[in-house]
Amino acid sequence: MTTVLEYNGKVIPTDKHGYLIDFTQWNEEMAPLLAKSDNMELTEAHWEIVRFVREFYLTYNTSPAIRALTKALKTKFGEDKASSRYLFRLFPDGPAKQATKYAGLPKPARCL
Amino acid sequence: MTILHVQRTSAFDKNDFAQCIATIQSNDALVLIDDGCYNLTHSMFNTLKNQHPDIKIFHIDDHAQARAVKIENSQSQPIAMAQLVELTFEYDSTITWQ
Amino acid sequence: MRTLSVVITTPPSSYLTITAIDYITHAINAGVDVVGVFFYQDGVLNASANISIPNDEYQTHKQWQSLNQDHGIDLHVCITACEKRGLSDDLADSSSESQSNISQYFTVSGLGELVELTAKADKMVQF
Amino acid sequence: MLTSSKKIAILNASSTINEASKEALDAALIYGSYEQTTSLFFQGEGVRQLLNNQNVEIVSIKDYLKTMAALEFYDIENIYACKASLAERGLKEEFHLDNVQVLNSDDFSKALHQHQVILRF
Repeated sequence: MTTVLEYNGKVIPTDKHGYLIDFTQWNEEMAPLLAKSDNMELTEAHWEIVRFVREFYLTYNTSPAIRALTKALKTKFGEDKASSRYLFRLFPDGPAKQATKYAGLPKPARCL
Repeated sequence: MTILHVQRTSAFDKNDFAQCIATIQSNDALVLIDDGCYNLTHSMFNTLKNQHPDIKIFHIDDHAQARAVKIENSQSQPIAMAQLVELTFEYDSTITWQ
Repeated sequence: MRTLSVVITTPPSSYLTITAIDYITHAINAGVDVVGVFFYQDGVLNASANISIPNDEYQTHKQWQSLNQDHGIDLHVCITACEKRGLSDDLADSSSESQSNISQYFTVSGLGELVELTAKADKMVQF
Repeated sequence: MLTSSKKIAILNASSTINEASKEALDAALIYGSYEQTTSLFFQGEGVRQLLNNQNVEIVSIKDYLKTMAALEFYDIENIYACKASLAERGLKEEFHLDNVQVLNSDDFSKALHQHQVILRF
């Protein structure tokens, strides 16, 4: 796993786990690059969650814990996409951990 | 339900005791521990007694002695730490005011 | 059997922590099953592996060690609260020789453990 | 999932400009995310956490007050404020949340007495 993110010939600072230091530096083109460092390819299904998590963070200044994420998703996308099984299938290392990373957000607190 | 109020700060120093008194109900109990023992000589202690004449009040004897706080046993019942453990289980919940 | 869990938010340098240890010890002596102690806020500082207290003062850290070693009490620290205060079990990249500066007698946990301890014990008391 | 019927109360007594108030919120969120029945109580200086028009970012504090609006996703619906604490401080009931229940001391206390576990930060 690399912890260096290069974008447009510039190095975007990341922490040792590969998360952006400054979430305001993120744009949508960086998401596939961040995913690539985990050997992940983003499908439209991934994108839905990544965008949703980013939006949640911008609104509430926190990334949603998995149960809050599923509850919030239910309102927007309905029951099918609001199960933790669905989310873990998309993000096997943990939806909270992975989706926040590709969305350019800080690493969620380890204890949450 | 009943609450055991564990008061750990002095009203001469902090505001916690005032909130404790505002929250306490007649079936609850108050235990003064640590600097909470100083409240035995605070005017708010009388306020509490007036509001809830029959409320159970305890203090940890060692903690009061350590601070040279002298109390009439009619004001508050001296207990040891072992009894605080027992009290914890006699009430439904505990609030620690610190 | 009566069960109890305890939340500690005071640092090792505070005399209030002595009272907490005294209370836990009396609970054990009374046959109460202390299912765990959870350290939060400045309470996590109790988990530092580098505490040294002059010999003629109360040995807070040694008392925690004894509660863990001699009485099998689980001591859980919130890792997020730890890391904010310079305590970590992940010091691989730092200049520190050891991987961790958290005492071996403490268990690295998260707030989820607080929820578990709340659910598991008859009573939860905060110090 | 944990099976516990205990009701949890987080009693907030710290002002906004105090890290204890953020850590109290973190604790509430975690209880909520484990689907424990959780209520928030604001008393004493704690009532300041509810006031609108605060901007803690001016003094470089992360605006965790915004996070309180997400409490509904954690099924935390009961948010109580002590009326006497507000009055004592000359504060109006103008909050950044719209579901705050302002209670007089006796009702505030009675609501608190419904909970088996009370943590105060």
